Amino acid sequence: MTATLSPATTAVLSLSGVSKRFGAVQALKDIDFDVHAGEVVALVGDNGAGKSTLVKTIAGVYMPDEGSMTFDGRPASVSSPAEAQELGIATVFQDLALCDNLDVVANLFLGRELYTGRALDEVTMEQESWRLLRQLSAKIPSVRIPVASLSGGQRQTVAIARSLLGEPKVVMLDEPTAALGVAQTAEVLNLVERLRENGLGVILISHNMSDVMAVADRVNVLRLGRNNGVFTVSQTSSQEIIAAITGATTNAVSQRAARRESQEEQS
Amino acid sequence: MTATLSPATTAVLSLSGVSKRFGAVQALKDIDFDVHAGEVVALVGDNGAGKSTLVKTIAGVYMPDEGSMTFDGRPASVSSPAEAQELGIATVFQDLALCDNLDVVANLFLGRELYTGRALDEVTMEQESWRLLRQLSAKIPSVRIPVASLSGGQRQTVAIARSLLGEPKVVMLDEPTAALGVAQTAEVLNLVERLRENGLGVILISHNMSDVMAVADRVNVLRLGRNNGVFTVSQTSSQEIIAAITGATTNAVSQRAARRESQEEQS
Amino acid sequence: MSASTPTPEAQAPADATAALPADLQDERLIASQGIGGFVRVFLSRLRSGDLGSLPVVVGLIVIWGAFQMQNSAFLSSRNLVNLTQQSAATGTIALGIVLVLLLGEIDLSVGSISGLSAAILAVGFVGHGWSLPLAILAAIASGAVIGAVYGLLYTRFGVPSFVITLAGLLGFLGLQLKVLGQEGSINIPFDSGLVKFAQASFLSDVAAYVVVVAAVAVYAATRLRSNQRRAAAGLSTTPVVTLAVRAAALLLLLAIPVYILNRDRGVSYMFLLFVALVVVFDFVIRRTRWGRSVLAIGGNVEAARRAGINVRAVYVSVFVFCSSLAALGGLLAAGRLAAANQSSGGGDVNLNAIAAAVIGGTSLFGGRGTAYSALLGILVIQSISNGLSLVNLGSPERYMITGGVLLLAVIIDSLSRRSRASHGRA
Amino acid sequence: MSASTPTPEAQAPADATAALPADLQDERLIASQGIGGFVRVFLSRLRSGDLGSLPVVVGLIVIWGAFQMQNSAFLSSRNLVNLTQQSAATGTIALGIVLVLLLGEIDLSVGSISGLSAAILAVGFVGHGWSLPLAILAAIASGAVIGAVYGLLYTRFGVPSFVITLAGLLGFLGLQLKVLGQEGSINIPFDSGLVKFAQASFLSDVAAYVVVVAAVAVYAATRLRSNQRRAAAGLSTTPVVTLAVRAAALLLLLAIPVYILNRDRGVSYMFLLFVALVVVFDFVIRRTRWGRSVLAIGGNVEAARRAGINVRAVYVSVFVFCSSLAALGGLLAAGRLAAANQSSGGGDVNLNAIAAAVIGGTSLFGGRGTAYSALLGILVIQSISNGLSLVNLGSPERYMITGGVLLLAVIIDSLSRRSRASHGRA
Amino acid sequence: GGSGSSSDSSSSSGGGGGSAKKIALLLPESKTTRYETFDRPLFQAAVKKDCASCTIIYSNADQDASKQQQQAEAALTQGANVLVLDPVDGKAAAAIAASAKSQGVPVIAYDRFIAGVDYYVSFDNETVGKIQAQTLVDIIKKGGKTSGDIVMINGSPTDPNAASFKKGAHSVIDSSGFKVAAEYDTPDWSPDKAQAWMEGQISAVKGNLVGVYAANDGTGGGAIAALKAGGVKPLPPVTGQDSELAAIQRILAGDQAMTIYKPVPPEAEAAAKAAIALANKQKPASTKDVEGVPSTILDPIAVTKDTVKDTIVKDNVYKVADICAGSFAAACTAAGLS
Ligand SMILES: Nc1ncnc2c1ncn2[C@@H]1O[C@H](COP(=O)(O)OP(=O)(O)OP(=O)(O)O)[C@@H](O)[C@H]1O
Ligand SMILES: Nc1ncnc2c1ncn2[C@@H]1O[C@H](COP(=O)(O)OP(=O)(O)OP(=O)(O)O)[C@@H](O)[C@H]1O
Ligand SMILES: [Mg+2]
Ligand SMILES: [Mg+2]
Repeated sequence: MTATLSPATTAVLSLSGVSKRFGAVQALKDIDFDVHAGEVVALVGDNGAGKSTLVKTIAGVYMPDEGSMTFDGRPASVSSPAEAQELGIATVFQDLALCDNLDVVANLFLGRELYTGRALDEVTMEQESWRLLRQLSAKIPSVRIPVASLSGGQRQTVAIARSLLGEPKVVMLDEPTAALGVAQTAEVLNLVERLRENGLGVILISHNMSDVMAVADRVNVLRLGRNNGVFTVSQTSSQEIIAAITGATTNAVSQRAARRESQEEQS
Repeated sequence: MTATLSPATTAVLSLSGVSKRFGAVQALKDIDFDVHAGEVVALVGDNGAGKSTLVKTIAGVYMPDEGSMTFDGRPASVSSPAEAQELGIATVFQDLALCDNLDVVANLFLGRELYTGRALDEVTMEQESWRLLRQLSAKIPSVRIPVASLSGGQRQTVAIARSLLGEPKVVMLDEPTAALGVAQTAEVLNLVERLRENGLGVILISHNMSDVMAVADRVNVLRLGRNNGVFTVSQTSSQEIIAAITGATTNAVSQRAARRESQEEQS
Repeated sequence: MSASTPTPEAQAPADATAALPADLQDERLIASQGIGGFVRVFLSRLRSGDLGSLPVVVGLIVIWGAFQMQNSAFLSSRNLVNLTQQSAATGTIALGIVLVLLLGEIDLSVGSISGLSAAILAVGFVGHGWSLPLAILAAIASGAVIGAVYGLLYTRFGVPSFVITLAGLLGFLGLQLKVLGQEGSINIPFDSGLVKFAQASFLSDVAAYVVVVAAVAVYAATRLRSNQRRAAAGLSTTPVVTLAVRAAALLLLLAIPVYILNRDRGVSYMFLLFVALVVVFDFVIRRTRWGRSVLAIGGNVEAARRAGINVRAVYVSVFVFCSSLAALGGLLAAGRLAAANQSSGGGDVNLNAIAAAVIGGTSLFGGRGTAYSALLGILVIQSISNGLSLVNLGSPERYMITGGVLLLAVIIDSLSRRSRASHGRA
Repeated sequence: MSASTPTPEAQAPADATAALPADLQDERLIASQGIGGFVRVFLSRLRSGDLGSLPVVVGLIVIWGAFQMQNSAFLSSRNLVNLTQQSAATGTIALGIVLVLLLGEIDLSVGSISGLSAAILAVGFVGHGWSLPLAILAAIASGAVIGAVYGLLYTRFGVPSFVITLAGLLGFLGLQLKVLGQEGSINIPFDSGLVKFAQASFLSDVAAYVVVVAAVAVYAATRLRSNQRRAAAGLSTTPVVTLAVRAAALLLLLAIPVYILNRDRGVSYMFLLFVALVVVFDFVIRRTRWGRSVLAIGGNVEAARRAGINVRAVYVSVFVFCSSLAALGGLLAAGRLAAANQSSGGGDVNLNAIAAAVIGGTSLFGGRGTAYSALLGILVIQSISNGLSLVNLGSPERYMITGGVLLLAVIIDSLSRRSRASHGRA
Repeated sequence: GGSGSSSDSSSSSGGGGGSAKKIALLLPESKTTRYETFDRPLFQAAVKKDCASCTIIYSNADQDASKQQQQAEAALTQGANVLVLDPVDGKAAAAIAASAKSQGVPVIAYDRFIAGVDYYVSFDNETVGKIQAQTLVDIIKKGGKTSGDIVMINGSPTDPNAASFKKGAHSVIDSSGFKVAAEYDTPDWSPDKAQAWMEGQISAVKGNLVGVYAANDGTGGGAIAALKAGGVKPLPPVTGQDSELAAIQRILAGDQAMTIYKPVPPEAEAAAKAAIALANKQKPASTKDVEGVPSTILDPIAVTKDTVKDTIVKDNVYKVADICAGSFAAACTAAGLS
């Protein structure tokens, strides 16, 4: 396994003491987090642990209540997604954030359309869309239908393809493979590795431990809105990480595994 | 492994020759499909293969262009979700179909609210909600907040919990574990097994082969809107199924696996 | 770097949370038990802008203060009684609008329907000598029929309600003129029941206080009962002190206006009818399956359909309620004017009714709002119009100030909600 | 049962699809190449109800036929020229409404703004003796300023546009009365440029045909160029025959009306201006980044924000465009009437402008619609109104028939879309 | 009914020649009773009497100047030989008149003056205001008061004609010794609005109110409802205009002091005569010249309780049975109607 060691340089993105509260719910409390160039950091945690909230805070969708952020070594404060993009942060959100009324091409290039003269260059954009989608093994019959009529996995592929445009320094993928088929999932994992090779910092959120163990360098665990340990993949096992996620060494997962084993022994 | 053999009785739900077309896209073509009582049938296929379309056709969301359906041995034609529910078909849709403006309790009991006298029985409904959610290991801070403010996995848990209400004969789960954490996924798989033990027919859609192999009795593969083989889990391997899904024996998945193996050998 | 500490947080002891009610066990919840908790929750809601209708009330108070400074007659008992009288008819119409807005639809024709209903009543009662109950029934039934037609057109053909009701606005205005016929304007005798009800029927002082006390008692009893049941179900309860404070606040909130109104003619039956309708519809929206269905459809019609709700029936029933309430509002207006004429229901009745619902806090996009927004909204609108009629102003200034004050009232409201704007999901 | 055949479908040979253009390779796509394919696609769109604006056109034709049967003067050249003249002003306003509707917002104050703009022009030009260009500039600039204020109020305070523009409706009506002052009604001289432009300026017959031919030529050239580029990019192209058929259809669609209009006074400059605005805005909405942003915000404002679009700037610019177009519409109306008075922009201008946009097919909920809906919608509305003024009817009947015909036109439209209603997603 | 008697225009061909003349009657609004109820049927009857072959093109502009322009264009399209135009806005109607003239079609200004037309038949709007105010002042003085507050409920601020009524009324009241305590331009002539405003005035003006000037019967009715509900006793005199049936009933019942009766038959007849004459390229007879336009100016009449019998009943505007229906029977007997 090629566990690329995290470089000793300063982190490309680093958060410290970030808190975020929604009404009576403390979604994030004192979170520290960093990612280096050429590193894939997995952010894992139970449902509602605050992973997406953290991603959205970094992406400028939410303003944190407390805490600070540095980007490329300089203190940065992003108050809108546009600012985060300018810094070089590309994000695939868990809810995809697509415009259902627009077609695939329009969604892919939203906010960075190509021009010929005074009009949008629909031809080049369509050609480019096909290229990106093929690259992700997408099975989309037409790029000229509204994304509302795409299947769940097709929509997710479109959202991921968006992050391939532009030249980001950090890519955040919030459960990018949740709705993807096996082939598409493999392509996205390939993509993550390509991004790392190109020296980008990648933040990957996933509930799939084997995917996490396969591509991540480090794993950052959140639990009920708090940091709950950072693990280096090459020196840890999925059991350890699952224990940190659920907050217990015996849990539904281990119980289920145990039960199945005993059943198999009996049968 | 306890591969419950599909009973020789007639199927509780059976489709034949179902086709569905959207504009210029043939989403389903001549689909045959059946599920027996006490059986878990996995429906797998690539993104856009037509799985959700098939589920929605059964659930009365779409009317098929062609084809017939029998339920409990009798020909049935469902023209609305309400009719499907009356027959005894409960569905967890891939897009969850929750009302974002309503709170968790209201969403759980939508369409089958409990009453005391002339007013809704909010107390019993809330108590029952907590019970259902605990059962699924959900980590939801409050059931009195609009589901719009829940995390992706929390929303999915709510949608799944809905299907535990009422007394269905067939339960359809469209990628129920896509956004769930490891513990919640284990609980849902437990749930599927409980449903089978209670003699229900279960249709499970998933892209996760290990989950499919763990709980399904049969696997029905769709490819580009057509039937592409039915497999008995106890007599097949995931490689075989993946080959049927992608339509090729060498594919991104196998390539990726091969590459990683060779890398590990080298390192 | 690689030597990070993989120490999973020690699991919180199960007993620490087991003592808490089922709905307060999550450790991310910021505790809010007791009076202190109540105050803290309130402050946090204040900060986060989640204040329900409080800002509209603040806007209303600002408007009242400003007009009182202009003319001390504004807050006189007599004028406040007038204000209640002026609010009832359009308020009733606005209540119907709240219902359609909750569905995410609109009804532009409530003005015409109210005018038509007034015309039917006047022609039936005065022209044809029907009995008053029959005439009222006929008027409201015609409203209901119109609503049913709207509902059918909407559910059968999927025509946007904006266009259906725009057609209705024109069509029923025509019908109103037709029904009124030659005379055009018809007096409803001052000694008829309707006019008496709308102009000169007031609760006695004692009766008004009895109503107030009864309302507070019902409130307190309901909450206590709910507390009991929640405790039995292992859920959190509202502290009794908090309940007592709330009940006392409600008592004051009701008793003070009643006291002031009682110094003049008192609480009119017509206003009481309007308020009672608001209370009933509030209950229906919040605590019945039908109301829940309306909110669900307004939030996500496809989800509601997939939940097995009979979406068509709900649409039709809401349009029927809206049109019937509009017809009732038309009757109240006719009773108050003691006449039905060609301009009954015309002018800005439509816009005022819709604006009242929106200003009161009901969303135009469905799924969000309460019956009380009709009450609050119409009070804002009528206060402006009533206040300006006490100040001598030319028409241009009157229009400009009305617009300005309206904007101000809503900005106060929106300012306090601003922090909610940056909402996203999952 | 267990012996099911696990035979994965033989993989389609890669060469079979590689020959196809990149966007037609998916095997689920039902082929639609060539003329036959074109017809088949059309029929399938007909069945599935996805017909764009065709049903509105059918509704329009039905209305025209009906009125022609009532009075043969309806389709006379003279009356059709009148119809174009009557449509231009409100149509221009409706174009602005289309823009705000695309955002999912609304502007209720376009009537007042158009009235205010007319008042400013009249007072400036006639009262203060400004030059015509200066007066026009001042009037449109005031519209733009109003739009900017709306946009700022909306983006800063999050006040619903319904309420902001309701306040504007009242406020600017007041300002209009104030600006008109004592006189109230101000005539604009018949020999002034504006009145001449709005009443008596027509393209010569030849010029009109030149415009038609030029338009068709531009269309054909654009499509051919696009075909070339698509072919070069490996994408599917429209068969040249299909293009030729379409260009010929467009030629007929434009040349026949021009021929008919030319038999009377011809194509007026004012109508040409309106149509040109529609064409320009159609281009802007479909083919520029700004237009794409408007559609995106109307579809999902949060997604647009996350895509890095400057949402606030887009809101402000749309409100500015809408108000400026309303001001321009007010000028055209004033020019046509040769006067500005207290009722300029009043009456049903607001409702007609909004209804035109909606009837033309623009959704009230944002993200769906085209600039052409302003043109189609205003033609429907003005045809009804114009047609009815050729039939001797009392007001009640006229209102009722207007409502009925409106409803009918939209039902025709909706019927053909019905099958689309059962839409769901993933 | 009046609306049923319209002639069939679809049978007529587009041409304008021959003896079958087309006369267009363009009325301004439908929200007050008189136009649809009186002007239209009376005018039609008058035309039919003198010219059986003439057809009438009728339109009502619902208080919208540009709609009226459209209707005028429609009339010209249909080949009208003469326009009888009761303008929504007399000043702005100059454009309509001009375009008619440019096509050689003469225009009669009906009820409201339009500069530069061929003929003018009317009751003068300013005179109406003057008579309303004068009658009001006389009634108050008769009641023994020589000072006090009058409130004025004027017509719609967006109706140009309302300004004329207002001007006329002010010219009388301002010099009468009574004070105008407050005045209000009623949006859309809305009785509801008038009622709400009046209610406010009862609080604001208090005891000193001696009379209410209301510009028409609708707003007057609203004011009376407010005064009654507000318990003001005795009711101060309230004016009106239009002679709505409801107003006549109120006058008989003693709730309203007066209304304005414009004897429409002579006006309609004069207009019909002039229209037929102009259609046949003849010069109509005139009694007066207004700004160079040959005119027939008629006098509006104030109707009070005492004069109902001699005006409304005598001219057969309403049947006594209608006026005295239901609860108004007693008031009728008291006023000597039966
Ligand atoms: N806009 C919001 N308003 C209120 N509460 C919110 C909001 N967004 C998130 N929350 C709450 O914050 C907590 C964390 O949510 P978040 O979406 O970050 O979880 P997550 O770790 O991404 O979970 P999942 O794995 O299910 O996606 C949840 O309890 C959720 O209810
Ligand atoms: N409402 C619709 N309108 C048009 N096309 C649709 C619609 N719904 C589905 N489709 C098309 O039908 C095909 C099958 O979609 P479906 O959602 O059934 O796929 P799926 O197998 O569920 O995929 P996934 O694994 O991504 O969820 C897709 O190509 C999709 O674009
Ligand atoms: Mg998440
Ligand atoms: Mg799916």
